[in-house]
This record gives sequence, structure tokens and C-alpha cells, in this order.
Amino acid sequence: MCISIGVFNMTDFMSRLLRQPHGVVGLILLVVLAIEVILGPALAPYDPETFHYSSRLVGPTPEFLLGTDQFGRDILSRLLWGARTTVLLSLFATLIGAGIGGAIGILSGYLGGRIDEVIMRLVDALMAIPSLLFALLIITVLGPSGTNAVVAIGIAFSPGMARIARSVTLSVRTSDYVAAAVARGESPLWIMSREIAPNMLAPVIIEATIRVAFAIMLLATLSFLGLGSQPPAPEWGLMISEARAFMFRNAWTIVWPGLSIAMVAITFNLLGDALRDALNPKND
Amino acid sequence: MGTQTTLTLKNYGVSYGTDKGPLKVLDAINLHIGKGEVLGLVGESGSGKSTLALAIMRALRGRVAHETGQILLGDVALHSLQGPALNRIRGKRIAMVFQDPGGSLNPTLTLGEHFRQTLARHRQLNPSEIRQETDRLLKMVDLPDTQTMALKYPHEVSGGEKQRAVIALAFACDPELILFDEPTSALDATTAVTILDLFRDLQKRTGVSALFISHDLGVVREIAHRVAVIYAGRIAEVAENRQLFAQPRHPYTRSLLASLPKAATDGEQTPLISIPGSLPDRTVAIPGCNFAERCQFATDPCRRGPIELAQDFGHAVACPYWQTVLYQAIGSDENSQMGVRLEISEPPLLSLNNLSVHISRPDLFARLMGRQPKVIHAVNDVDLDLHGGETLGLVGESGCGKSSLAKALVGLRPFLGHLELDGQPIPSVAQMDSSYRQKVQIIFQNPDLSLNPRQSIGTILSRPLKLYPGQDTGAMDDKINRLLQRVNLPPEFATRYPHELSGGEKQRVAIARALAAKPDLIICDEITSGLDASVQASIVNLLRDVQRATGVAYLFITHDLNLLRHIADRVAVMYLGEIVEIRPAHKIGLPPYQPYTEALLSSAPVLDPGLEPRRIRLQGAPASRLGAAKGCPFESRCPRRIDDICLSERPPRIHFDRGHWIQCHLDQRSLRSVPPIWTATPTSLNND
Amino acid sequence: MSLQYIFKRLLYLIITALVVSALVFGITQILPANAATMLLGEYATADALVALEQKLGLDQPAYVQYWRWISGLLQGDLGTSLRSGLPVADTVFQALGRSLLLAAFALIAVVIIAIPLGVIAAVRRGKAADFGVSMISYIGISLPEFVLATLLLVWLTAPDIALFPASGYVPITENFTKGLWHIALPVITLAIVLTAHVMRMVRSEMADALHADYVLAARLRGLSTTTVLIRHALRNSMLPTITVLALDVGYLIGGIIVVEEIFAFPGIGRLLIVSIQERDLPMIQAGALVMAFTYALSNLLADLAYVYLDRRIQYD
Amino acid sequence: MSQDSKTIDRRSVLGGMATLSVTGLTLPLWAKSSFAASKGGTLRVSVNRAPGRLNPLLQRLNSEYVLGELLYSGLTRLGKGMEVVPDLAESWTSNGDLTEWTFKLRSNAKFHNGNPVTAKDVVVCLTAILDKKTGSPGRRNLGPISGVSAGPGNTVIVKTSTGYGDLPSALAYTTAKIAPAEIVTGDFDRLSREAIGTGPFKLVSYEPDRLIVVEKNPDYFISEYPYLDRIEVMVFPDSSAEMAALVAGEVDLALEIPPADFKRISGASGVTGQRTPSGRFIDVVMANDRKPFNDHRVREALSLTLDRQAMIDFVAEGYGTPGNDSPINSAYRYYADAKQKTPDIKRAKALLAEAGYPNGIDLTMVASVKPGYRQTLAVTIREMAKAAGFNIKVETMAHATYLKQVWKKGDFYVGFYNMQPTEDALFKLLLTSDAAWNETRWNNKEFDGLVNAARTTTDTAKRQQLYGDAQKLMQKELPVLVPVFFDLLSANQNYVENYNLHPRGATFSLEKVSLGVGAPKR
Repeated sequence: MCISIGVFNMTDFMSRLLRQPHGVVGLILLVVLAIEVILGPALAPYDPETFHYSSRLVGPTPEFLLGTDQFGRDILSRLLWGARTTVLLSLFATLIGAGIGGAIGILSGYLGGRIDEVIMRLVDALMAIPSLLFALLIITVLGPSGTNAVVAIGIAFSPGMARIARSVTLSVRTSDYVAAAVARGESPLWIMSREIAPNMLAPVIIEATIRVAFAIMLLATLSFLGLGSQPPAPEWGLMISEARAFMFRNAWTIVWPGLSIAMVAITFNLLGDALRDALNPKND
Repeated sequence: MGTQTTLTLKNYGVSYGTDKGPLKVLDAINLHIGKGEVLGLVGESGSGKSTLALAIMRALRGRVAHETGQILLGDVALHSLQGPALNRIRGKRIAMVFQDPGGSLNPTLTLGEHFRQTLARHRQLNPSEIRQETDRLLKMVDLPDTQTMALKYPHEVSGGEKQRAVIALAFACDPELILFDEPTSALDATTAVTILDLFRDLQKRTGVSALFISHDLGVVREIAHRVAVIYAGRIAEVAENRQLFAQPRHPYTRSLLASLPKAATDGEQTPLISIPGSLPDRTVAIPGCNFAERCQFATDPCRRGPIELAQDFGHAVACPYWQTVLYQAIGSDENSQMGVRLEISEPPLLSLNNLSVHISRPDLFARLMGRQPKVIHAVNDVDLDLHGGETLGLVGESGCGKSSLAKALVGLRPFLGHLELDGQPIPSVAQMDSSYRQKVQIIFQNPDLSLNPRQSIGTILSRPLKLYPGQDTGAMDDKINRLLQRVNLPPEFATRYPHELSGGEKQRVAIARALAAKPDLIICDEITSGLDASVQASIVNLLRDVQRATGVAYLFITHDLNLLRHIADRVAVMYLGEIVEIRPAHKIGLPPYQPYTEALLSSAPVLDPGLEPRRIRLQGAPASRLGAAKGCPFESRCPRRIDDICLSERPPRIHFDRGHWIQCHLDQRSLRSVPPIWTATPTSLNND
Repeated sequence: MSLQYIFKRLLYLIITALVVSALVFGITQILPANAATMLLGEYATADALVALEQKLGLDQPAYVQYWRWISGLLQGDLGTSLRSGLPVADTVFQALGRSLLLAAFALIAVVIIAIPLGVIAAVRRGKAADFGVSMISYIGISLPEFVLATLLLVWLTAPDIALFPASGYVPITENFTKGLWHIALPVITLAIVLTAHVMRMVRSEMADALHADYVLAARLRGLSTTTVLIRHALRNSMLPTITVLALDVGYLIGGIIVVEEIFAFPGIGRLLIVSIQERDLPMIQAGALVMAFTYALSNLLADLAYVYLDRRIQYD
Repeated sequence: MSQDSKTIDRRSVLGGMATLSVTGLTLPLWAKSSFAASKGGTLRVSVNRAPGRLNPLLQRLNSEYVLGELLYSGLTRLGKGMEVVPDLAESWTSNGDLTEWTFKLRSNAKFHNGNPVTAKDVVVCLTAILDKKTGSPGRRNLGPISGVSAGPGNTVIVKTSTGYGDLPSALAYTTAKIAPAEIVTGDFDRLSREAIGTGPFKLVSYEPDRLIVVEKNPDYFISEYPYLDRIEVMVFPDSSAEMAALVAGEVDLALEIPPADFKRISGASGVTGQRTPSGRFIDVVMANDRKPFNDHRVREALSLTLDRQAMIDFVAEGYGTPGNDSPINSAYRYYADAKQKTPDIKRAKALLAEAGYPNGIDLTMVASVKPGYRQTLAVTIREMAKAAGFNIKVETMAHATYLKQVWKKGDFYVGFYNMQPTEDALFKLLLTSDAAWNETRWNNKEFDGLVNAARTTTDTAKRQQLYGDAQKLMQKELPVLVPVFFDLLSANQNYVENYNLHPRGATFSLEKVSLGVGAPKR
């Protein structure tokens, strides 16, 4: 479980990443996803919200490549538009989690002692609430919306991130370069931000990458439960939730967004695993 | 030594696939091990010695690109064996012992279970026979209480006991050959010698053949009949033990020996020789001698090659010109002037009085329950004076509290007792102001861990310069360049990152960082332990140069007595958190000794031909450090224990001449009456 | 493993429960609408709301309500549901029992399927079998339960296939086969997702274990492949797997919420969702607490199992 | 078929002031073969929300009303054609100005605990419902009652503050159920756990999130009923699971079918779908007293963007009728026919420009997540109104939050209401100045006058006139937009007999249901 604090060098790192089949597949998928996110709206054949009164719930046709939903909206266009929301929201959620958790973890691990003990008990307690449940409770307070779902997931992720950040901090903290910094009288802020934080990046990035996949699914699940993005947003989880009433009339309405979510999750899972392997010196 | 050979390697070579192409790890290896013979294989890290052992076991790790040549066990062609046929031979006809006994035993199985599996597999014994045989084997390696020992899990026994068990396991099926891969490197010196004794003894009794791999020439000298020196995947020299050490022929072997601090060279301070350069790139073909780039005698023909291992009355050497250069001295480019000592200043720079370091783990639960947390007494009541310009060596086995003391001195651990710097009392870590921190610097053992991998060398060096600017004005870049120059590194290193540097270069950066603060004292915590001998030599030479130029004092912590004798003015010996002896460093070989010092000296490997140490062997492992010892810390293992007084009363400090004192219950006379550890006996070589 | 260690962990468990209850209580306090609003629904008038809030004690300061709740809890009284007026404890434990049954079946399925597959993948690393297992696990961990559940529902309960009943719950004590039959789909959904998780874990742990020195040492002693794999590698790789299994209980709880919602399984997850929607405070508190407690307890048990199996670890 | 029967019903129903004495039972026309109905058997009924409240006085969900009706009785009930039929009251009369009503109770009605129903029970229960402390949802739906007292003989006298011709209909309200007086005044909370009613069934078990079982009440006051021995009410929060269970034969009768599934379900083998037009509607609520909706032109512009026919497809999957911006449709007695409104984007744009929004207008429309139609409507309106320059942001929220923060307070949101028994009930609930839920704050004196006048009139033609004017006024003034009425949809196995979908949506009459040939033995 221990993640090394390996050295980080971009070209070397890319070559390590590309040495692994899952890294290659992950990167290819990531590029596809990036295109979808950046160019999706431009590539979409229709406006994602335009109703096509006469073509409701049709299967794939030349006109509507992936078919239409219950309002006659083009599923392909909605997926392409939705990529931006779905992917970016998940990234944000993870970023929030990594940011809050990282800060707490580094502080707790660095300060140590009683403060650490108290923080960690709290974090343990929060971790005892499963992410979905936690997010559910937070959303209940904030009200259902895409942004709130992001915040909720971010908060729900932060205890786990804090744990990882803390354990890395603890191991980095015992390392001699931190000892050297302490011994020469550096300020705690400098030590945390310049000595420890950069060395936490690798494990935190690995964890965050895998968490993105998790965030996508969580976000989609929240939307599915009606607690995430709200109609008419072309968010993928919401699309499934809305389409469920029509799944027997046009199963494509579920299959496409379902596949899309799975694709993104696979991308980040593959990348996370590849990163873990690439940054793991054991595999040299 | 019989004429039959147990193992033969014919022109063996192996390459691993890497991104840059195949890396030739082993090249044209021709070796044999006779029946009942122990072949020592020495080389620095990266020379391919472990790969050789794994190749023999047919368990190469990594991507094998090419494999050539033959490996024969008797007349069995090991190199072509696979699957069940191979499994019938492994463990039965060849066994292997690894460096880390902890790693090679399954943590979830009892020791007995390891034996059971092996015996059931190869010797088809029934359960009661297995029990008997396990018992016999454990007894054979002198393990106590064999019945309960078999029921223990690996973590429940000490490192030495584990290695004994692993050795017993290797002998379990009466193999023809045992491969040892650095079997003592992970152990403390006093434990390591007992393991070596054990193996020597067992080898004699069973007549097993062995390949004994080590980076430590001293260990190989102790144990091997013949010694092969490997450099960058090629055998440089093979000879009878005595021959090799008495008259090494290959320039590499000679340089290697010259880089090692000698045990018995009393008093006089000769510089150590370091080998310039580093291992050659083996992804490209090297037509000539692969040592040529680092060899001070190399000529053009050396680089053109081909170079072959040439036999000459059982002494093979891979240098056609060895005879021409044999009488030319091995030298160093670094013109260290040794022997010039600086004046030791009075009064002391740093003064410790009753200094203790107690480590307790914070435990919320224990506090809630109102219980005292467990406290480890890492350092107990240490008195020590350190003078300006002096090098004080601190020696002791792992876990004796050396590092805790070092950390307390730089404010990384809270301490109890009195600490004075320049007569200024420092009551606690909180009172260590920036002036104290500037004056006392520390260098750690592992430069990989002490240099932040995310910071450039320039950044690393700039920090102390910014924190302690001193009177020195001028551009930061200039200051960094000067520092790099000071430690013999080129200025362009400022923009590099630690991982781009070699181990020795990294340690130089760490030294430069310490120097940046212009300290009065540098604490060197095992700073050469992770380095190869030749690199260690260059670091030690650098430290001496620096001391001469700046008058800085060193607290030099190490477990290597030979090194201390070379570098230190005074030596403090530490055992279980207490300093048991302080003595001047020259004359270290002469009595009186504190009994622990004596055992430590006896365990140090000896390279000098014709020098035989007196054997003193310690039993058991150091006692627990929970709570302060009432009596002598060494009481439980002391071969010269008097009686219960050692357990119950703190031993007195007995003063001898010139700042030499010993903490022991023995009286002065009996302490003085011990013979010296080393006696020159030309016939003492163990192989006959 | 000392008794003291167990006590300590139990104490932490209680701390966890307290923090969770305070947190959940805090959340329910700042909810934009309370149970009275929901109870009265579109029939709420200001005076009716006040009256009902008084009756339910919702007008009291938060700490009073919390203290009342905690002291009730200590006496084993979880209060009454604001929605149905039924005792919370009965409802919650009944629902929990059903969910645990679901979880237990899913875990059993996972252990039976995932461990052998993970081992095969690790041993045949880089081969077709590994590729297959990896593919399955990537898909499994990347497909949200609600998609999987919905697709299973569309395919397996369609009239012409009708492999399984779509939903409903028959107590297993009432009719064993029928109970199993009804629980099958939710169990399959949970098991597929979890299997992927555990399989991945076993594979990577096993691969690590196969690289360990003691496995090399065992191989070099010429032990048979089965002995090396099972006695040496698997045994050690099971330790982290146990931890992962315990962590997956958390995942399982999340999954259970979704799966129960879709398959109309009257477990704790659905109870919680309904309670959140209805602002049924005592029910939310009890439900969340029970879930968190279950999770924390399973982690504790995993740690104890770990200590029991791996003698190296000595907690004090 | 239902269209025909409705016309007949509407005519056959008496206004209310005259004594309606239906002592026996009028066999409904649609009852295929009630004489041949076989007795016994267990019926599995599915509902799509958990009936969380057992207490009949506190119920407010259709799934709860099912239980209320199975286990309890009121004074009156609604017949198939929305006419008032006797329940515990066997007959009723009123004084001339419709301010005092006398209800005569049945003599053979007994509670499940064996006690006979007395006037005291009725007085206590009605008083409790009217007491705001009880928190009964029906408090404002029973009409302007000023007093309830026991009369001579087994009678109950209800006085109203103004003349109120619809009182018998109002007392058919779903929560106006009668429970034993001593429990209501004593241990009221007991009704959350137990059911002591007079209904055709008795409670066996109650697990609100899963299964509620009731069994035949042998002492039911109409001896012919119930036919069934046992009813199991199964709870499915997820409609796809519910539909699958129906198709698989696990469920005999699904009380509500999502429009999207109706075609598939009613086409499934062995399953029959039922559909009835209803007054259940979805509306767009606008704050008539605040900008921008205080400007009639804005409301009209929005109304003109709506393609109501298309909306039926989107919101109700075609199972509905177009709305004409009045909550009264042909399912009500006094419906006034009017020309169907059609979209006119050009005119809408012009109106919006006139109102001061030549460049369009930004609005936020709130839709609660329950039921899903609200969001669908919001999304549809957003899309349709775009063309005329309305830029509508849809904001959805949890139902609880919606109730607390938006309902009756917000400026612009989606409402959703069941059909009410009478026009009066609906207007007085939503639209008059003194309406219980005056969410539009339209406060139109003329409209109030029309509704109040109709209350105290017994002349059917005059009432038709008054209510017709009121509807016209709404269609002109547009206090709310009513784009769609829903048909009610249900489905049952072919062997389920005599279940008939009631347009009110809250009345089920399961005591009349029986199981025919092919019913599984359970």
C-alpha cells in the first residue's frame, strides 16, 4: 500500500507510462475524452436541448446516430455536450477532495501529537460514513444541483484523501531531508509547502486519478437519484435517470450514457493503475 | 580441495532488456567451484554478483534478452533445465541463502513449517521423522531450545537466529552446493562473525561447496578458499585467498584494497585511495578492458582489447599488463595531505552532561486510561566533550542510540540533561536558536533520503545560505558555485536534481549543504555506510580536507571501527544508549578495552595478510531498552561478566591515560591485562 | 493482540459513532425543511406547523434535541419515526437485517468467484487469462450499479426471459427458495461490482506476493508450484485482501442504497433515502448511525483478523 | 366507454339539497357481473410510494388513501361518476339555505373492535380533523363548517358558516374518516400503529416500506362486500420494478402505471390496462401580484407559446387531455366548453415586447422532483417558450425544500394536483382570495363572487352558468396556466374483476373487486 516518493521527470515518466499496455490504452482514451470535452459542443450535430417532436425515442438512424430520447433530443449531441459537465464536474469534485484532504492530512501529519490524534479520530469517524451516504447527507442540506453534488463529493472524498496525505506526510516527515530542514531551522510553513507537499504529489495524483473514476460514478449515481445535475442538463447520470421510464421503449437511451460513464471511469482507472505502476520504483 | 568440480560456468553471459537496448549484466564468466570448496565472489554494487547467483539457481528476475554459455552442476546442464526437473534439484542439490533473513522466511509460517515443507518435498520423510530432522538441523546451527524454536514465527526471533534457521534450511537436504548472497550484510558485526564461524564450521563438517558473494573483502577473506573479483559483469581476477590478498594483480583489485581503511595500521594516517569515475555503460559493447576508463595505468591497447582471463598457476587475472604495473603504486588524484593534525581547542565546543533521550509514543488511549505510555530510553546519561577542530568517532551497533543522540543534538528529538555549546547552556530543543542551528549541522546516512528529490541542487544549497547569510555578501549563484567547488563538484550541478547524481555525488551535495551554514560542528551520521568502498574513500578524504581548511569539528558516527581508526581523533563506544568507553583513536588495537569494545574490535574484518584477530564471540541479542538499565547495559552478553554486581550496579568509570576511560566493574589491572586483539602471525591464514 | 488493543478499538468505535451521530444530527438541523413540513405537506399552514413542531419537539434548541436523542440511545431507545409513528429501532433493525442478508450473499459470491480468478490472473500475468480477468474487472469497477441494475432489470426480467422476479422481498425464513429467488438480482448486481474490486485486489496483492523474497526462497527450495502459490503467496496476499473486503463493505453500503432503491428491496439503504426525503429525523439518524457503525465494525473485525493471521503485527 | 358513462352519471347525479336516499345499492352500470363475482382469494395490489401513515386522519398520499379506504369509512364517498354515495351515513338532509345538514348514521356499522359507530365518534373525528392541532391535511377541505354536534336518534348535525351545497361531497374527503372516539381523544398516536376502523378489511400487518396485509372484515356493514379474503398491498418505490413484477404476475393490480409504460404493460399477455380521463392536472403557477407576472401580457405571452397537444405527448405520453388554462375539464360536472388554445409565437413575442421585454425575459422556474412530471413540464415549457423570447432557467428541488421554500411563496413554479370532488372544492382550495392555498394571489373579486354565489345555489342550470363564467374569466385572466390534464392509468391481471379506475384518483373501491377464472391460488 505504501507509495514511494519517487522522482518525477516528465519524459522519463511518459516513457514509463507508455511502457504499460493499460497506460497506452488509458492515454488514448484520455485523448478521446479530451477531444470530447473540448470539441464536444462543436462536434454535436444538434443542439442538446432541441426537441424533435416527430422523432421521439427512435433508435440509431442516419439522422440521429445514437437515437433520440423522450423529448426527441439527439442522444449523441447530449452526450457530446454532457461530456464537459460530467467530466469537469468529476475533476472538480476530486480536486476539492484532494485539496481539502491534502491540506488536512499534511497539517495533521506534520503537527503530529495530540492535534494529529484528534484530527485522525475525526477523519476515521467521517470515513466510517460511506461516500455515497456522506454525499447524500450533504446534498440534502445543500439541495440537489450539479454544483452541490460536486461539493458534496469533494467533501465526502476529503477524509480519505486526508488519510493518504497524512500517511505520506508521516513517511516524508521522517525522511532525512525534512529532518535536515527542521535541523537548520526552517519555518513549518516552508517545510510543509516546499519540502513535504511536492513529495506528496505522486501518491496524491495516483489516488486522485482513481478517485476521478469514482467521482464520475458517484456523480452519476447522485444525478440518478435526482440529487445531482438537474434537467434539462445533458449530464449522463441524469440522462439515464430520465430515460429509465422509457427503457423498454428505447433501451439505447440507457445504454449510451451508461457506456459513456463506464468509458470515462475505465479511462481514469486505467490511468490511475498505470500511474501507480509507473511511479512505483519496484517495477524498475 | 578436490579435483572434481561441483559447479562449472562456461563462458556464461546474460543481458537484460532495457529501454536503451540489452544491458550486458554478465559477460563471458568462466568459473568453477570444486568439491568442498568455498569460492568467494567480491564486487561493488552493480557488478552483477547477485545476478550470477540467480542465474545458477535459474531464477533470473527481469526481462532476459540473451543468455549464452553453460552452467553445469556436476554433469547436469542447469541452464537447460525447467519445470519439475529443476524443482527436483533446487533445494535438494543446490540451496541459496539470501542477504535478508527476514525477507526470505514467510512471515505467516512457523520456522518448523518451513522445514516441514522442504523435508517433505525432497526427502519424503514422515511427520515424526520430519520433527526429528528439524530438531537436528536447528541444533546443528546452535539454535537454543529447538522444540519451541520450531513453533515460533520469524518475527519472534532475532535477525541472527533467523539467518541461522535459513542456513539450517539450506543444509536440510545435504546439498552439493550452497549459494550465499551477502548473508551477513544485514547483520550487526558481532552477530555477523558468529554466523561466519558457524558456516565455516558446518562447511568443514559437511564438505559442501559454496559460492559466497559479498561486497566486503574482509568477509570473503575470512571464509573463502578461492576468491573471484568481479567488475562490471566480468571476472577481473581469480586466485587462492591468501594469494589474492597478499599479492593482488589486477589494478581494480589493487585499487579496491587500497580504498579500504585497514584494521591494524596503528596511528599513522594514510589517505585512502578512491577510484575515479563510475561503472561503464554496459548497453554498448566494450571491446577492451571494462576497467580501462578508471584505470590509472590504462593504455590504448587496453581499450582495444580483447582482454581475457589468463591463468598463471591458479592465479587468473584479466589484465595482460598486470606485471608491468605491479610495482607502481596505486595513487589518487586527490592529493590529500594526511597526518597533519590541527590543534585541538580548549575549552570544549560542545559539552554534554547526563544527556538522555527518551522516546515515547503518544497514545490517546493510554492517556485516557491514565496509564504511562511506554518509554524507550534511547540514550542514557551521556557525558561527552567535543572540541573545536576535533573528530570524535561514535561507534556502536544498529539501534544502540547513536542516531538518537545525533538527532537530539540538532533539535530533532527532545532531550533531558545538560547541553552546552561554546559555554552557552541549551536547556531544551525549544531554546536552540538560529545561532545554535547554524553552528551545528548534520549529514545523514542516505543521501537519497536527505536530499529532497523535488528540489534542484541549487535550491537545496540556497536554503542554508539564505537562512544563515553571515558576512558573506554577493550573488547567490556565486556562493552556490563556491560550495560546489568546495566539494569537488562542477558548477553545472546547481541546476540538476538529486536523482541525476550518483550516490557519492549526492553525499557531496549533502556535505556542501552542511558547509553552507559555516558550522563549527558537523554531525556525520553513518554518512558512508551506503557507499561502495572506493566512493567512501573519496568522501572521507573530502571531509579531512574540509576540516583542515575550516577547522570544523566532526562527530563521526559509524559502525565501522576500521574507518574510525582512520578518521577519528577520539573514539566513543556506545552500547544500548550508554557510552561505555572513550579513547584516543590511534592505538585502538591496544588494551585496555571495555569488554564490548573488545568484542567489536574482534568482529571487524581484517584485510591485512598475516594479521589474525583474537576471537571473541557474543551470544544473544541486546536487551530491551524499555526503562533505564540499573547496572551495566552490556551485562547480558558480556563474556567477562563478574557476577550480579554487573546487573544491579552502575559500573564505575575507570580512567586511563590521555582522556581514555572505560565504564566497567572490572578493575584496572584485569582490564590492562588482556592481550591485544590483533597479533601478526604470518601463518594464521585459515586455508590449508 | 492484547485485550487492551481490542478495548482501544472499541473505544474508537464509540468515538466514531458519536462523531457520526453529531454530524448527522447537525446536518438534519440545518436542513431547509423539517419533518413537520413533510408530514403536513401541501396542507401545512403556519399554525399547524408550529403545533406539530411542538408536538414533535422540533421547536427545542438543537442541543436539547441531541441530548434527548443520545440519552434515549443509551437506554436503547432510538425514538419514534416522525413519518409513521412506529418505533425507529424495530424498523431500522428489521431493514438492517435484510440488508445484511443481501450483503452476506453478495460477499459469499464475491469470495467464491473473485479469489480464484484473481489468483489465476496474477499467476498467468500478461497472458490471456490475466487479460480477460483484467478486462472484466475494469468494466466491473467502472460500471455504476444503477446502470448495471437497470440493464439487468431490462434483460433478465423481461417477460420472455423472466429469469428472476423483478423485485419484492420474501423473508428467507418464510420461504427459503422463494426468498433466494427474490434476492437474486440485487445480489448479482452487488456481486458483479464487488467481484471486480476484490479480483483486482487479489490480483495485485498476489502479484506483489509472488515477487516477495520468501516466495523466491520457497521456489528455490524446490517446493511444488501449488505449495508456493497457496501456502506462501496466497496466504500472504489474503491479508491485504481482508482489509479491502472490509473497506468494500463501505462500498457495498453505498451500492446497497442504489440497488435497494432500484429493486425495491426494503433494506436500510432504501429506508434511509425515504427518511431523507421525508425529513424523518430519528430515522435518518438511526439509519446513518447503524450504517456507519456496521462499516466501522467490519473494519475492526478485519483488523482483528489481520492481527490474528499475520503474527508480525503487534498492536498495543 | 367511460365518456358515455360519465354523461349518464353527470345527469343522474342530484344537486345535493334534495334528500338523497339511497338505502340500498345502485348497481353500477359498469359492474360486469357482480352477481357472478366469486368470493375469496388474495389480491396483490402494488402502490408506487410507501404509505408511511396509517392514521386515516393524517394521510395525504394516494398509497395511504388506499389503506384509509380499506380500513375505515367516512360519512359519504364518491361514486364512479363523482356523485355522492352513502358510507356510514345512510341518508342526509339540509335546511333551506344549506347551512345546517343532518346525517343519519347506519345502525349496523361496527368498528373492528366490535363497538358500534355512534354519533359521538363522528363528532369527535370531524372536530379533530378541523382542529389545527391535529394537523390533519383535510382541515380546509371539508367546507365552511362552523360546528358539528350529535343530533337526535343516530344523527349528526353539521352547521356551516355560509350556505354550502357541496357539503356531502366535501365530507367524502379522503381523510374525513371515522375512528373510535375514545382513541381519537385518548391515545391518538395509537392510530399510527393500529387500525380500528369500520372498513371492509382489517389490518393484519403493516410494514410501510414493503408490505401491508389486510383481511376481510366479516362484520362489514354492507354484507355482500368484500369479495376478497385478503389484500396484500405491495410497495414499489421504483416503477420499473413494479412494472416488471406486474408483467411477471407477481402483482395482480397496479394502481398507477407510468404513462411511458402503459402501452407496453397493457399489451403484455394476461394484463389489461385501464385508462380514464381525469381532472388531475399540472399547472404553471405565477405570482399574480409581483413583477413580471402582475402584467397580464406576460402571462398571456407565455400561454401562447404552449403547444398543448405536444405537451400531452411529452408530459403524459399521450395519455391525457389538453388543458385550456382552467383547472376544470370535462371530468367535472360544470365544465364549460371553450375553444382549444393553440400556440401563436408571433403574438406572444409582440405581447412580451408590449409588456416591456422586447429582448426577451429571464425567468427561473422551480419544479419539485416529485412527481417527475413537474420537471418534464418545466423542461418542455422552457423549450417551447424559448422561441418567444422567454429564457427560462429550470431549478429543481427536493420536495421537502420545495414545500418549505417555494410552494405558495415562489413566483414561478410547477404545481400538480389531484382532481377534486367538486368545482367548489378546487376553486376554494386554489384560486379564490380566501382559498386555502391561494398560491397565485390573483385575488379577483369578480371570480370570488361567482364561486360564492354558486355555493349557495341549488339550481343546476344557474350553477352551470356561474361556474362557466368563472372558467371563462380564468381563461381570459390567466392566473395560472393549465396545459395538461392527465388520464389515470392502471393495469391488472385479466382475472381481476370489478376494479374500475376512478377519475378522482383517490378512491379505489377494492371491496368490490373479485378474482375470476385463472387467478392463482395463494
